[in-house]
Amino acid sequence: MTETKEKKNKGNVLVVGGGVAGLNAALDLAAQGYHVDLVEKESDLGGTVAKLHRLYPLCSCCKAANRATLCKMHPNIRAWTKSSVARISGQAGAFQAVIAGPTGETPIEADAVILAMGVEPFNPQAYDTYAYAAYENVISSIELEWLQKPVGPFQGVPKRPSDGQPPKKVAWLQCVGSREINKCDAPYCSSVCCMYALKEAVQLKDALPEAETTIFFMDMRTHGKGYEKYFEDAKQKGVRLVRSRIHSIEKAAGTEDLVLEYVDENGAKQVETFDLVVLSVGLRPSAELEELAKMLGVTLSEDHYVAVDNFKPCETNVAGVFVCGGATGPRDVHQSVVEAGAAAAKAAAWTKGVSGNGAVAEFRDVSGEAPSVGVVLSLCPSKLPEFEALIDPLAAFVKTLPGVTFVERLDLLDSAAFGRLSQRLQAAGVNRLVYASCTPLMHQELVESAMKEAGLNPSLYEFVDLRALGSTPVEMNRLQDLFRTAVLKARMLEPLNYAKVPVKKSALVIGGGLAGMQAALALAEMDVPVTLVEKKDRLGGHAHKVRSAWKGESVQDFLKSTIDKVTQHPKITVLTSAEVVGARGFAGNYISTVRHNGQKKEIEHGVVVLATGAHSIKPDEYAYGKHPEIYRWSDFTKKLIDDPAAFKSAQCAVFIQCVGSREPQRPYCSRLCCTFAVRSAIDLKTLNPDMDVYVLYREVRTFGERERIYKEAREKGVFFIRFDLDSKPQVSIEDGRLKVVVTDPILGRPLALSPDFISLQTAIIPAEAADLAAFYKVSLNEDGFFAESPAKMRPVDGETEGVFFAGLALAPKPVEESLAEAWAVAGRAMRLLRQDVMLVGGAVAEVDPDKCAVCLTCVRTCPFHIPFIDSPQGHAFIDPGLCQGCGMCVSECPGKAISYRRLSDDHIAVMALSLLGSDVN
Amino acid sequence: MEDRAEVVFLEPDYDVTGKIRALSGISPELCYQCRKCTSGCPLTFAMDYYPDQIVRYLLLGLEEKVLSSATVWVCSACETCTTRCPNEIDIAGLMDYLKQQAHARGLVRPKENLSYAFHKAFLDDIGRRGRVFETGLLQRYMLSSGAWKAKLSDGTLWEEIRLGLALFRRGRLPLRPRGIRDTHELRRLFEKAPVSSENTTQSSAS
Amino acid sequence: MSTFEPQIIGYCCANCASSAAQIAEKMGLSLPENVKVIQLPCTGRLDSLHLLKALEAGADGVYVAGCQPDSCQFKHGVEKAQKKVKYVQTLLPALGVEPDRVALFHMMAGKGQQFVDAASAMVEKIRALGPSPLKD
Amino acid sequence: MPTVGYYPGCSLEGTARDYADSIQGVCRKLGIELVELEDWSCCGATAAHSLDHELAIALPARNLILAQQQGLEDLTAPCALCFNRLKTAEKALKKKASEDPSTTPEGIQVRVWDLVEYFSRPEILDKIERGIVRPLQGLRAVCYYGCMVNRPPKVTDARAWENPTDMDRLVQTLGATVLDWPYKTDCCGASHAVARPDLVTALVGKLFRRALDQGANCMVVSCQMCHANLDLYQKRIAQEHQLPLPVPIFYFTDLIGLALGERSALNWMKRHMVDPEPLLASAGL
Repeated sequence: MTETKEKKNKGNVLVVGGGVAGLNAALDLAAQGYHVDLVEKESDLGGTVAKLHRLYPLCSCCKAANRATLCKMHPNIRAWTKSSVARISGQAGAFQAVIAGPTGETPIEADAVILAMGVEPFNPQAYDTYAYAAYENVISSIELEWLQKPVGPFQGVPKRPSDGQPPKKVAWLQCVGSREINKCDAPYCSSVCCMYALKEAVQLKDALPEAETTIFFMDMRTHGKGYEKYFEDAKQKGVRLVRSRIHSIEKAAGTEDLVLEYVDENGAKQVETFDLVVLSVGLRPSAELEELAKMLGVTLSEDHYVAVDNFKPCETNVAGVFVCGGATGPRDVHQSVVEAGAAAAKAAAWTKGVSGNGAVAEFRDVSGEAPSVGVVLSLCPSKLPEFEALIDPLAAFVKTLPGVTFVERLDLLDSAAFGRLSQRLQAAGVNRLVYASCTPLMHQELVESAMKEAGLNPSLYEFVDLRALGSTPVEMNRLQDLFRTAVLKARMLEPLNYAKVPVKKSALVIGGGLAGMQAALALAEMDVPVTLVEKKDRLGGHAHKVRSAWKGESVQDFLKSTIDKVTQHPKITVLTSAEVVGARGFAGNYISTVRHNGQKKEIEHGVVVLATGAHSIKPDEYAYGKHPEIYRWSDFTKKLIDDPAAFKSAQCAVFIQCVGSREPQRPYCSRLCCTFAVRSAIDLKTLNPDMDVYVLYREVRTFGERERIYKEAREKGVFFIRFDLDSKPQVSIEDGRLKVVVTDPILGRPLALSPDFISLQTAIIPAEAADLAAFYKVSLNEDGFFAESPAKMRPVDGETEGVFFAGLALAPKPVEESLAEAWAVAGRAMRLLRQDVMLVGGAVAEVDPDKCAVCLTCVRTCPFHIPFIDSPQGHAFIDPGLCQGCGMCVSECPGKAISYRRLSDDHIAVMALSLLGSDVN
Repeated sequence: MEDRAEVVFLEPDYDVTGKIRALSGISPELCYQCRKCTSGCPLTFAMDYYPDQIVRYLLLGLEEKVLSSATVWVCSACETCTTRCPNEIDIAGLMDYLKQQAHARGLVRPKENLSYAFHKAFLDDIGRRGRVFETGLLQRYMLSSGAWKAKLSDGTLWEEIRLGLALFRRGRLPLRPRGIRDTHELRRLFEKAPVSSENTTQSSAS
Repeated sequence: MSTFEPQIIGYCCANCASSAAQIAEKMGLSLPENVKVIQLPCTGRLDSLHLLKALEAGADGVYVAGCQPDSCQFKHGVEKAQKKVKYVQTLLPALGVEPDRVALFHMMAGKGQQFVDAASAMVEKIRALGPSPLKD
Repeated sequence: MPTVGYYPGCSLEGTARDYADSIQGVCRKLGIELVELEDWSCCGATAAHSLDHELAIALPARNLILAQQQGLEDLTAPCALCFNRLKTAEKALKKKASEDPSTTPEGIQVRVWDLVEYFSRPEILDKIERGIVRPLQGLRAVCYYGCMVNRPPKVTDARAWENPTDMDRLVQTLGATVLDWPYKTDCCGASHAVARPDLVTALVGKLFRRALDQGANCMVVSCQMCHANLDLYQKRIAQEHQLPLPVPIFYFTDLIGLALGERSALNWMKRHMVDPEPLLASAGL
């Protein structure tokens, strides 16, 4: 439980753009006590994400809308909608801007500026062969999202525009407005379209199981965490994929159906009729960006996004001006949120404010009052309309329940709803709340803050879980049981105690690679003492094997300067050859045990950063180990780092991609290998233009602006040959010479290559981290990478508060993304570390000293070793700051001396009775 | 066509793409095999190699493989591929380049390739008097290609003669050619392109 | 067949089982109407008493939906619950109640189908057993 | 009376005499003076660009330079292929001039016009509209533009190369019903007509099928190669593709002449292989 309310501003930050990046940056800054002016040109916050049906893998409505609501409610955020920055001048620490909005122009001052203007969808009318404007049944992917939205025109079951019938055969055309210099001047990849097309196809099949879905694509770029698996699942679900770029859409004579002609992978010409064609439109920088960048003097890239140095993610060339999300290039939501955190952290580091939070508001004492229960129904828009029909009779029933004084429906699409709720609760004099929704956990924070705003102890609420219920009238009985029970339970609730616990304002960073070092530096720059623990005897980790970032910047130079900074920083204590062997505590109060130089010592810290990195596999294919000139990419790089001219005289080089990645046993994409191979190929060709360089790939995944280097490589004569999993290249050694045979799918014939050396782009696998995951109560995903908090777009947060991740330990990624994560971690951590005290307690176990027989059962039971015997008092004691509230000791205690007032045995017994239909009033 | 299962040892010759660029200004190496050219080509039904395959062979420096392909002569220069290529590769221009190369290197013969015979007769006709005289051109094409023999045997010759008569009756087959006055200039143009003029002489001799 | 519709209480953990419920909701799946859920912070909170109280209150069956044994956020919460379920199963015959009326399922956070399938399996089992002998 | 340079091209002296007649007739009627480029030579056509890269530019370039010398500002080229080659040469000369200003110091100022584009100039379109005496009711036409005046746009400067509309607008102005169809710029086989008629009939068959499906009773073209490919072999195509042909193929200038009441218009059209009379009669024209 954290509490942040700040009376005095630490600094003013202007955030331009109220999409998912802007919202997150604003919330991160506001939580640290900065004042934020958030400027959004649309009438509501949310940006592109709010227009989407779902985000991988879940419903999006609760994600953007939640944050928009929080922004509007937050006392530190001024949200300017329908507004834009008309003028801006000044410099870091003293920007003067004029915000133009519906009520005229307002001058504001800002210490720092964050550009988060996001992206706009490409207008497909530029492709006249796709007849977007001319044919009704050719729609853009953004339009399909709207058709698929449960709150959209057709309750989530798309219908085709021409006749209102559900589509039976739908085609997606990829790269509309991307990867093309002819029609649309977009030599870059938009990064998100492959994934959203898959998602849309899967969703369409969910809504219309009979519908056939086909995606026409060039390279399927599912390089994000978990995306490759989604891709495989989509295929299993019957989404058809055809590797062919469609040249034109033709209308079938006499109908509104659409004809596509293409050559299939076997070289056969196909003519197919579809009844709906979706153009997967690419991304364009926001129209506002160019103008604002000009006013600020911010340099843009060739693609008209903000130009960013790969080693300084989220920074612009202008001091005090930061950037995140779509303004830096095509980004998915995940990366946008990471960058939002990083930009917020950098802005915060720039405008260092005074640490500490103010007084925590007191809650109204309701002990003398008779229970007065408010019931709020909050229906996820994805609920079926049939369910909707049950609501009015249900509300009527709820009104008749004893103690209920207030029943209200909350419109989740109205982002001001929670703000009004607290006023309504206060006005109604409610002292207990029942909140019903299909997102009870996601809304918990909002509900609790609304209650606090209304002066109510947040523990005085009970929820009704509307998930996985039916929608037929039969459901009414169960609904009545659920609501009667929840109201009954709410009436029984007593306010719980919250204690204020001081926060330990220091951090432990585990892993001394680039991500860990950068996180340590970022925290240290915000005056947080950091202990950096590295298993090996030197800092740097994986980065020692990386030669350059994708634009060619030297990683080794950067690594060296980073190591120097870390080792010289007065706030950072570096422990090499050291290992964390145990930990206890909770957010704000951790005690970890580190083994260093054969000795164990305890380190107290408020947060922990897990940046344990990754390795690449040793393959058992492609004749690896049988010839000195067959390298793993890391060994190849190492050799080049040591001797840049090492391969200069080679006549022929072969790069083999996806070695161990995207295979059944390791079903993820290692994300950085395509860029690595393309970058290396360019560098080899530059070194020796006569060298024949081949890249054997499965999909070229040079996402975003990296597509430019793919183009550059082709221009330089690098030859790309695609292969499938069932037709891998054959590597053999003949008379000491390497030989590679691969079938070119375009020519349909095998080609034999005689390389001087081969670089195998082997899969990235996470460092063993099961122990650390257990120490800090976070989990690993099935591939062994850390699993980020699943609930609410928190890409660098663990499931447990106070634990953060950065770098390869989360998933394979390039340097610049690791660095952005490190900064995001610092920003997220500062939310906690800026506070002097934290509210702890609430739903915790409490010992009744009179009943305690000192049997030690609780001491043995507790998974976190929290209870101990307070010798002078002679009974068990459970620290409310440490108790995680699992309730295990409560059930185990033979003397029933431990109680759990959030959910007591009496509560459970009464709930069971009530749920089974008994009237227990 | 040769056996495509045969393992070809690639010896890419980057000079080939360099030469293409020098002679035609076209950069095929930008191709990323989206196959839009082939999908949109109206004449693939009559091709032995698809346009994207032609590009691919050129990239590999295997120009020899496609110089004698049917595809380059089947291409009607409708420019659909060139217009739509996302990498702005002038694919139709590559077809021209290949035709020009086949012609320059003497790899095609009028008797074996009717399209070539026609183009050649046409160019000869321009060289003769600066303008094309269609009536004469058609006759010369028939003779130089030997197309009349085939047409005689399948009976289409009579059809064509009937068509010619019909056009004549409609005043569309004049009997006398017109030429330009400045034949000196014309000769200069044809001489500037030595390969072509040499060929022209040869063919008039044959 | 009789028209007997068993009444079932499910004690579900707020972590894995709740995440599974979230996925089930997104998949448009629904629990059988006669299953009602009481959410626990962790199945470690479960007491033998809670199982018995539910049967006493008129449930024909009671089940627990916890985490996978190795993925409990509280390490061994679900093991504790498992012990309690087993213990109650040993008590039930003495009361004339079939032990199968009490069960435990391990949930995976991402498996929405599994969440619903467990409930359905319980309904089928209890339907076969008939009404609880503790009723009336 | 506006004057405009005129580059007829070889075919218009021969097999496309009908097109030449109709252009001259219409221009006379509209008071446009066609100034034929003196001593023009062949543009080289497909043959030149197939066999000789240099000649393919040099031949049309000669004509542009002549036009420049003869003081012609605008040069119309009715043949789509001539137009395309002249534009190609224009682009090549411009490129050369920018790279090496000493080669053509004055540069090429002549503007090459495709005939449809020229007739679509507002002042001429306006003149046509005001001169209509016989609106072409009863004609249901698809306009077929072919490849060469549109592609590649970098050469032709076409604005709407995939879906051009100038001819549609013109024919509509004349009172005919213009049907939309997707094959406006699909290939007819062009110069394959002589050597590879098999290719032409395959391509043209597809065009006819779609035009008929769309409900057209005639097709309108602006290129004599398209006209030849569509008009000359209809019997064979009808057989090969099982299509209910013949369908009259008009030059757009035929229709302008007809609508303006030009008496000689029927004579031009008599030179087509497919006689348009029955259609015109049934439409009361």
